[in-house]
Amino acid sequence: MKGNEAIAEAALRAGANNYFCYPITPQTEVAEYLARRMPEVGGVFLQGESELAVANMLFGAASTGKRCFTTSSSPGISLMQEAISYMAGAQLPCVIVNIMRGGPGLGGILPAQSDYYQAVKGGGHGDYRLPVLAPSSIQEAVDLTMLAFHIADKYRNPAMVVGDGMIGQMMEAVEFPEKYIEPPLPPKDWAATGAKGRDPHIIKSLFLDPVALEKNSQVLHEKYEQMKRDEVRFENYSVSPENEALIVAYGTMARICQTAIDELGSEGISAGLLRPITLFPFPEKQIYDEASKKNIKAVLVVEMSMAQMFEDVERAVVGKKPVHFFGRTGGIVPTPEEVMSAVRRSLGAESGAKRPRKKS
Amino acid sequence: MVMDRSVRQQTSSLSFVKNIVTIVGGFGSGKSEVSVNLSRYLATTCDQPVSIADLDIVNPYFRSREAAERLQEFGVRCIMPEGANRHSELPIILPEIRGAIEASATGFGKLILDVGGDDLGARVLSSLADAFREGSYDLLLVLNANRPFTADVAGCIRMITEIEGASKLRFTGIVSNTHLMDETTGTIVLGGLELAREVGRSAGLPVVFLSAERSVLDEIEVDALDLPVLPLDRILLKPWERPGS
Amino acid sequence: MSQYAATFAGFGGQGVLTAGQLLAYSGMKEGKQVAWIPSYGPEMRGGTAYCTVVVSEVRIGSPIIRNPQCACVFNRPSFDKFVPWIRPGGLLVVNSSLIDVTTDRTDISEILVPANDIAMQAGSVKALNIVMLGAFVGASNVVSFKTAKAIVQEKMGAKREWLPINLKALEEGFKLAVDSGKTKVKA
Amino acid sequence: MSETPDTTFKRPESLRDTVTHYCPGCTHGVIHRLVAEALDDLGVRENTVGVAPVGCSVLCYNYFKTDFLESPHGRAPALATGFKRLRPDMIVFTYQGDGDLASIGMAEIVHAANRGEKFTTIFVNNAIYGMTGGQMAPTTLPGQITTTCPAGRDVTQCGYPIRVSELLSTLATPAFIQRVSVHSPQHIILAKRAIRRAFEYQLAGRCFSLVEVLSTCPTNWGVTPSDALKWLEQNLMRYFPLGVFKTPDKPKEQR
Repeated sequence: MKGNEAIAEAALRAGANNYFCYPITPQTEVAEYLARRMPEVGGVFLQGESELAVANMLFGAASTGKRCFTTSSSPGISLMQEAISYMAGAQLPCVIVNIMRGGPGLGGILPAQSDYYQAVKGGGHGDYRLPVLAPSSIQEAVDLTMLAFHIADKYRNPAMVVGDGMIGQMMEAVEFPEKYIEPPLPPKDWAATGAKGRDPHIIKSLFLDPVALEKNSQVLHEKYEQMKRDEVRFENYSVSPENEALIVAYGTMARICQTAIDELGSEGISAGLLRPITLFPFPEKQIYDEASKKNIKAVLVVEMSMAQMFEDVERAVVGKKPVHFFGRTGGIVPTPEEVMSAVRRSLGAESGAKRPRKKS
Repeated sequence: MVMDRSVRQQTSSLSFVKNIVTIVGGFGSGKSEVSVNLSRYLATTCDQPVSIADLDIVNPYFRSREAAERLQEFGVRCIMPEGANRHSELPIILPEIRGAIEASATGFGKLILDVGGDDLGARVLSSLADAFREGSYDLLLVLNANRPFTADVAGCIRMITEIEGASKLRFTGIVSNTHLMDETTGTIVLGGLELAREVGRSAGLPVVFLSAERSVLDEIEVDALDLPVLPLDRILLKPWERPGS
Repeated sequence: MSQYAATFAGFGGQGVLTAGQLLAYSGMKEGKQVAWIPSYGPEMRGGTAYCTVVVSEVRIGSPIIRNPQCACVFNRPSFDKFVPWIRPGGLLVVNSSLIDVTTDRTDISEILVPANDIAMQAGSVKALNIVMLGAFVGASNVVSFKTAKAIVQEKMGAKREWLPINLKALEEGFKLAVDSGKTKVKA
Repeated sequence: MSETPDTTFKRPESLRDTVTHYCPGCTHGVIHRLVAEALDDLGVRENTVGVAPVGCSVLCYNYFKTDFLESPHGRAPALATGFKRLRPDMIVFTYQGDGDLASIGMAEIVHAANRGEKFTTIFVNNAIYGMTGGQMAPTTLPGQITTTCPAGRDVTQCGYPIRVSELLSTLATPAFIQRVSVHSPQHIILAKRAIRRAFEYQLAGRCFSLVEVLSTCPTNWGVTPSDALKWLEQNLMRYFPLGVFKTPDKPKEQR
């Protein structure tokens, strides 16, 4: 299945039988797929007038207590930040998929990871975070999209899935679970369902009393702290005590690094990969532990953006080992060869090469 | 709160003020600081109950609602929204304000109205104009010569005309409150008074008192001014200016 | 061979993405790991369209392949763009109906397929992509003809009247490649 | 006075017993009441969700005894769309002012109306931004003074006020659109009828419905409450004529 279609189908099977959207490359196939699929399952499909409206339709839809989601790409996600902030403030669950393209501005439509900051640091105004899941294959796009619904409901917070254009456009084999089974969730007794036999439910993010507002922020903060304890997900590839270099990369970029690691192995350079699956919460401790291993000489962060995740890795490593960066942007996907020479450079094995940026 | 003797003597002549004192002026003239200090002064010197109401609907950010708790300590009743709405940016004009105006107009109790800046802020008065009674109120223009639109006589006259137009009320006097925040000196205060007197002559309005920060007043021979003086203490402190913060 | 990558390239509308998808489905049917990744963007409209298909017996790392083992080129611009990228020892499948040149590379094998002409004989010029797919299968053996045939039946069976044409196209392309013995055949 | 006679005028079931924050002479309170009475009349309070705007009525969820969502500025129709599409069995209404609906939220209301979303919009038009302290609104009258047009609205710079009911009634999608006023008891009765009718259409699944209510803002207009009612009649109503602009029974003729 094509990544975009797989994400659409995954959301449907996770129980989101409604979809509000606005077209933007490179994720429009989700809309096209669901425009056909939603009527088959008796769901709601609606193309809104803008991403601004779509995200707010999601706000209304989430208020019913039903699972809902939307997909977009970078410039569209920027327009959605208003509603995302409001939903975080009002503690509404929903899933937003960002098939990232190159920026800033209109940028380009090719694969990029340059919305890292926006995704993991909240994105809109106010003190909030989103759990952010980053698949590196189509199968994982399916699994993580489904998981995102669970996490969103569990914490009553919008959740985000970030893929790059490759995830959206690529086709790989996927398996859908026969039946989607997930751990039990608390009832949605906060939803707006009509004030029958109970006091009215008011779904809002306005807290005029500063004490109440701070309390709300503390409630949110505690949720994010709990996510940091319970929701960190990552994958190791080729990690061994012999590793001299640790690569940190996520999404499809991590797969390119895998190929690079395989080829470096045949040159006698031992490198391992730690791939964060959750970008927030970030696998800080795991990165620290890997980087602290005796043989590791350097950590290399590889991104399709300009040293965004690099800062989080640097923070995780707390100066234990030098942290280097290699990245390409604007839709230029680094090749395994480029990653290989970046690894060699970080290990000082490539003479005459310019050392990448290193923070003192 | 102890006032030094000379100032107390001077300010005692402020007892001329009418039951309702409406304080207006340009943005940044120091209206709110004058309003809260005047209400504190009246509460500590006169026998009547003193109330203050905030009518600043233009800029609800730094205004006398902030000072409510301190004023209540001095025995000043603050008419303001209760609960969470106190922190709202809504232009809430409480029904009690109209009631308080009518009560003070006909009888008992001093009422200070702190109105928003310029004619824009003063417009709110016209929605209450029918509650005011001729002769029952003072409408005082707080004049700071260091503000862009009130730096000369022509500018001040224009502001007087605009505010009177917007509020549907007539001025009864001028308060000379020229300051430059922490940079204020005695010379600046006296320069401002000069302008206030000129404006008063042109507009046919008396300068009813001079107000300035207490520390600055020490630089001036207040006795020689032949004018009541209201010393100001900074009651509307910004969060970082509050003691113990 | 544990991993094989083939690029299909041509004009938009020649069915290159579909040909690649059919290959991906065939690989999947044979239980292999597959990845299909298209070019997209301005090129989607009228210009060169291409996709790369990876068929692998091991977990696929980078799905972006700079140097594929094979390029199936459907038009001249694709020929110019992709022939230099083919890995030494690789395979070039040329739609000789539209491309009047041959490669001067000696480190790859080239097979010339008059795909438009064969497709027309099979019943419709639109089936040229299936001819190219058949030729690729015949020359590369990445998937079996049987699997490819089953996939064409499965995925293209919706339009009943087209199925015989597509099956014929697949077979003719396949036969041509097998007959040519995977060696350079000048038309 | 020991016996209380049966009251004919009592608080609607759909309103809470609480003190409002609205300024004296503001007609939000009247309009709230009319909406609440319509919900009571139709017996739908327990199956209704309102969407609050940003503006003076941002806190209107404090007064209605129904479920409520609080929307970002102008987006109430988008929230209502999302909600109603998922819960077509519920009654959904947005309550929006002129700045909210006709300026920052113009796109949302036009498209919701054009899609024929089956919710009701109560559009309160008082020709000024109340909450932020009296700035120019898209419906501010030519020459009307506000804090951001201190010399009066200059139509050569800001254009003419937008007549929302007329604008929306150019859309082909069937909709119920009526403009009413609440400056006199007679008009309040007519306004109530219009609001009730809008909800009836929604209940019948007929169409998007919008009632524009001309309203007052004595505080920001700078007039006394009684003068505000006169000003509404003499100025607002001249530019914004009352009337039924569209009903689902008589769709506007297609050109």
